[in-house]
Amino acid sequence: MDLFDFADGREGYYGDYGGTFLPEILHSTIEALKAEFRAAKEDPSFWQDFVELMQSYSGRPTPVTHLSNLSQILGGAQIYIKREDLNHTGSHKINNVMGQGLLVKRMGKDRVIAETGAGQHGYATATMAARFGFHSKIYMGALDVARQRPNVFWMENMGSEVIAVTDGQQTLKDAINECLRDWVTNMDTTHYVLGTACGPHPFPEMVSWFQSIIGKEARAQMIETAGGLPDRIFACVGGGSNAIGLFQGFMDDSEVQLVGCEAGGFGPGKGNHAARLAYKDASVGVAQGMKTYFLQNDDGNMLETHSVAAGLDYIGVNPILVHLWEQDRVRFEAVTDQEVTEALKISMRTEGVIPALESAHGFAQAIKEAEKMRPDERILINMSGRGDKDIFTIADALDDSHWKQFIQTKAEQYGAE
Amino acid sequence: MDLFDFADGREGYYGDYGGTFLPEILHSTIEALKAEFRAAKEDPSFWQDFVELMQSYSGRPTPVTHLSNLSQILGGAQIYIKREDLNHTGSHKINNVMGQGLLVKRMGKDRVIAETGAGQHGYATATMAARFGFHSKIYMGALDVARQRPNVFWMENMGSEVIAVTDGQQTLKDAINECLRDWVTNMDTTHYVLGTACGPHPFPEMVSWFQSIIGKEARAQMIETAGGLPDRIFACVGGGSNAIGLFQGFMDDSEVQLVGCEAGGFGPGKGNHAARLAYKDASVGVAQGMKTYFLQNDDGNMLETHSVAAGLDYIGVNPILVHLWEQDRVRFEAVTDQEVTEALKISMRTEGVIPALESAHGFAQAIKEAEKMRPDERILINMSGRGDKDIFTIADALDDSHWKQFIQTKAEQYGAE
Amino acid sequence: MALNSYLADRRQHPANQSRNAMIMTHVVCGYPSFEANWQALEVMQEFNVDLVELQFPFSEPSADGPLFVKANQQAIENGVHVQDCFDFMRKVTEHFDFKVVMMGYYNTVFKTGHRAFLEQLKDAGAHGFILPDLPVDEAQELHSIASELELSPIVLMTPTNSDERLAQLANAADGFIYAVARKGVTGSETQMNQEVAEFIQRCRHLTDLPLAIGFGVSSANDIDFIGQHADIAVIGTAALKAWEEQGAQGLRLFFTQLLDQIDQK
Amino acid sequence: MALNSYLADRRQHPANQSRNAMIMTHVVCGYPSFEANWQALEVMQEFNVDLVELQFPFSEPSADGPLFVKANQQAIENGVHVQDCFDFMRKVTEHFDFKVVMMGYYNTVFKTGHRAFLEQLKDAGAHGFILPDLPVDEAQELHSIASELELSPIVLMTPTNSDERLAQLANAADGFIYAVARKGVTGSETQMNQEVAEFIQRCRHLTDLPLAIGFGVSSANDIDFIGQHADIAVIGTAALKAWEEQGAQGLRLFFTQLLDQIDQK
Ligand SMILES: Cc1ncc(COP(=O)(O)O)c(C=O)c1O
Ligand SMILES: Cc1ncc(COP(=O)(O)O)c(C=O)c1O
Repeated sequence: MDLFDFADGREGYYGDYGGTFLPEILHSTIEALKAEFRAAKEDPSFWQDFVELMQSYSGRPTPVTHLSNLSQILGGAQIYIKREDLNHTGSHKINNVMGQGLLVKRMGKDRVIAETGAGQHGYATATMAARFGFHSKIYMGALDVARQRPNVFWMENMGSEVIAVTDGQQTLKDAINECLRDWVTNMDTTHYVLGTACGPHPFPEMVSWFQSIIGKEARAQMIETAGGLPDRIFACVGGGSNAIGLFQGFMDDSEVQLVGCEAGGFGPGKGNHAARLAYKDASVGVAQGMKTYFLQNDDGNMLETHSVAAGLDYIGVNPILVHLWEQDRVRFEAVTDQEVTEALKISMRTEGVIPALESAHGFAQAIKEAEKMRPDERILINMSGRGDKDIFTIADALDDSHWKQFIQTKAEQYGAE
Repeated sequence: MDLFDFADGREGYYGDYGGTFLPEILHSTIEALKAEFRAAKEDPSFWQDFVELMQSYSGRPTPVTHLSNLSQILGGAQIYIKREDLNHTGSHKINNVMGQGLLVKRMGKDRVIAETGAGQHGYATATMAARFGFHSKIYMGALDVARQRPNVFWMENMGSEVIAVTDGQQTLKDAINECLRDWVTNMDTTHYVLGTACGPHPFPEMVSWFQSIIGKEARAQMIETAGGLPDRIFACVGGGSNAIGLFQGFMDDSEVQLVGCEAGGFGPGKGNHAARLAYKDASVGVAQGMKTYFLQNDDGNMLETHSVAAGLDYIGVNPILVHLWEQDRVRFEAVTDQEVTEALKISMRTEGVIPALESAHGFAQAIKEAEKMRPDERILINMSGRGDKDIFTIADALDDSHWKQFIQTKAEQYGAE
Repeated sequence: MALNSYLADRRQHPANQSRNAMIMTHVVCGYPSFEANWQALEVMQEFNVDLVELQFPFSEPSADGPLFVKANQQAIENGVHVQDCFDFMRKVTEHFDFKVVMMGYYNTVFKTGHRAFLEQLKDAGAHGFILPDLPVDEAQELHSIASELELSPIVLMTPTNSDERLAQLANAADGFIYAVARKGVTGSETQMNQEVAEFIQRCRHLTDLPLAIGFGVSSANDIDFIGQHADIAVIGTAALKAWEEQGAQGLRLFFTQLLDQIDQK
Repeated sequence: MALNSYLADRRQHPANQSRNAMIMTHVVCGYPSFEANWQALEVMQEFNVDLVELQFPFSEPSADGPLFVKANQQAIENGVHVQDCFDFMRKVTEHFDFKVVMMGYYNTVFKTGHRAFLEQLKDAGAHGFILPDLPVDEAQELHSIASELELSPIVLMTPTNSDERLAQLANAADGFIYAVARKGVTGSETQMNQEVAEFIQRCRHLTDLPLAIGFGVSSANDIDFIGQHADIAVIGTAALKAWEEQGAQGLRLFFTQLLDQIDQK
């Protein structure tokens, strides 16, 4: 199945979802981007350059690791994880960003902007900009800046200007709006490096294409190291880039169940979570450049969302995934903050791996289902990132008193300076 | 040259250095370890198991990355880095630890202990113990516990007990002493996972062997991706495990200069640094199980040491490296804290890489020398780890006011709870 | 349609004898309050503005600059709903002389439903609508309902568009064309220079509809410049800024400085 | 050598008529001070101890338990140097009846130089030395100089050693054998039980030298047990603990409880 064969439908649409909803002033910019992207996609040497760059700079291919201890404890399916956490900068976000970097070079632009929520995409973009020699500005909700200072610190040190966005909810969606505002002003020199498979066409397709490297590798690795395809695949869904990246590798394997794991936060109920499809609190809308499911009220204004994982705390979702969901190709489930903390703990203790809070959503759902599966069945989870970055959040979630003491001592030390 | 062919000399000695200086009560334990290690080393399937484990769990082989921007800015040699930072847990320490884990399994023990300074080795050991299902206790100087809380946090969450050692200088060497004390009590069930190529024989040989995976990969990669062997290789030297790991790959390539980069701290002068060979403040002694150069006074009591990089802040040094230094095979240089900070900044800005403070010592020395070399010459630096872990130290070194503010806000929030 | 003929007539209105450009102003519904909106509209009426955009607040106003972003956000926090905007619009269109167009983001329309929204808009007395994030390529259905209901879909032309694209936009347009004088969001100043003139010229060649020039109009000179090249001057942020500083009095002062000199010519 | 014959004679000393084990005590040079050391030694003399280990403080006392670690560290912080230890040792050997052996870590010896160190040791009146981190395999040169100077290298035997290894250790030993009753560092308590007895038996089979039993001796029963199976009871941490609690008085009390019962038999 070629998701991006628009011959039978409208370009940029996946079923009823997708499209390009942008101010007219960006029309020519987006057209130029589409053309450049199309040319790159058709040029086999571009993909090869991309793969080589990812090998030499980011350590790809990332391995698939068998979690034999966890599988045994649960007594069900054999659990494997795809190790996107081992990428340079610690998450799958780098795949997309380096790909777009190559495209920016092709377009001859010298400045990039990006939105970031958890900070992983901003961190990756700042890294890419440093490596490619681009100017860069990262927009980040002021609340997220306050929550994710470590990432901000690294972005700044890699030479990016980080702008704390004080509009709206001061989180990811507001950073996206601010990026669009920058872009409509500076499109001549500037490429907007969107961080997930959302936004106006061609971004969902483009981000999906770069992230498909995950699924390509993973399919071959499962066959080689696990002896066969997985029965079920789990990936967390924020904007939906790591999920679609992995899922693409198995799109034609109809026997492989694809499961998107959303942020269930405190559980169902508007404002309590960021689950667009698994719960019933979202509806179709058009914002941030695309038509898809949004967590919005009856006026079409967006709701507050909540998740322990900043990277999943987003109002909208990848339109391709919505289409696949409607076609029953992808199942959607939500996982609560509480379940995520438990999944994190057991992963650390039994396997020595620390999934990012985002990725831990995939772990949590997989753990629930693995128990009920047979030991000769296989599960693959996308470990989209590492949890080091989440130390402040995880320490809070685990209510670690030593950590708090440490921070207080540090603060006193700074106060005395 | 086979460093470990003891046929012509005494087993465990490298020139005048090395040996096994341990309490008699550990004699049989060490003999058993030597025998097991010897058997493993002679069993080709053991190395193969090790390589496979490192591939599937830690993402090996790690790539070699060409720092083309930095090379161009300096206008001299082409700089390449070996990406040990991309390993699981973020440094080369995992190589040694997983290797010893396999050995522990072979020996049928179920408990491991380890010392740690910067926390990277403790973090790696906690990870290994979780993965192998061993009980684990990590000894860490109380000062280091206070300085390196993030690593402690992860160790504890992976199920290790972390003991803050309040003896002596409350740093790495004291943690080693405490490990020895644990070991003389629990040797029946317990293996001491030494973290660097120091300590009593067979540890220097054993750690070197596991770390030689770095040099093996790097040599092939340089030939393949850089078109030839490097002219000079730089590695930081704390205990000396990442350096010997990389150097071994090029031992027989006499045209390749090997450069060990020590912690110059505030500069020469006893107590100001942790440079055992590059400065003239150390002398030969016997402690912590081995004969080697130590930073000690005329009574043979150890001096205080200083480095911005906790992982280099150690009194002794790999006896194999001392031997190679005396034979003019390895050159030793020291790099000051100040130079390290500068090297770190330029690496982040021009290449988007964040070396650990330890690794940045290699970067700093390489940068100094690269400028004076020709553009057709090649340099290889061991990027032994990533700098994420050093955020508290780096933020302090860069005097980052936003970071300090963030910590103070966090502290207030905790205080209010 | 209704808007086209209104604009044709309105050019002859006494107030427009000395003004070479008609004036369109902007109000964000419910910001700072509907009462304040009403007072502002009364001032605008005093100065004989020709058109008013009533903006329906949206939570993601990505084409707006900081002042309007804040206004949108504040209005929503004040509890302003779409229905309130329609109710207010009806009162406005019943009371004032100027004509009203709805301005907002497409999701507000989409969520209400194309036909339902436009019917309510018609019912509330509006003459058209401006949806800056709805490209014409996505607008066929909406525009055809609009045409049925005699509502003008106001289309934006921008300096980055090719002539080919401008022609396509002209094709879809009705009422008037909103020509965006420069890149960027609302509220930053634009140099009314040769480049702008050339852009207006390009638009002029491709449509007979009146051209409204927006983004950054804040002085009598700007209006004069627009009058020389186009038809309607859009006054948005500058007026809101004046209101923010001194309320109705500030707004009155602003319009006096902006228009009196012209009107007294 | 000197130590061997001293121990043979000393067994006949009046104080040892009722004691079935000789007593070796331990002092860390310069902790808490040399004056305190002197007072402690006076108490030990009062109780007719047979041997005293004078420990030269080292910065890395890896075979010691917490109390001695602290003592080593504190002594170094007090500014105690190797030369001070020799000076003190000379005063002690000149003044007291018991014989003295040096205890410490190999680096202290190595750094001073094998011959230089042993010559100073001899000169200071010591009869031997205990270096717990110097395995016999590394000790040939040092031991041969010791032999030249008639100093006894005290060798440790441990329960983890094979008989083969014990034989090797016995070969290298002189003066007496320090048999470590259990795994672990100094200062933790040992159960004086059948297992220990068996271990001593194993040592006994392989050497004619007196056997000193160390690690954790703290009660009259322990001494009685040692007396039944070996020759010398080593009292280390328990005595220092007594000193820490109540100084000379505490130490006197400790020895009274430990020895009076035996002595009065
Ligand atoms: C580690 C990690 N995983 C997942 C996500 C969610 O994004 P997406 O759904 O686009 O993969 C993020 C976003 O920041 C992330 O940092
Ligand atoms: C990243 C890193 N590099 C280097 C070192 C120094 O150790 P070694 O000299 O054994 O490689 C450490 C020690 O903690 C480390 O964490």
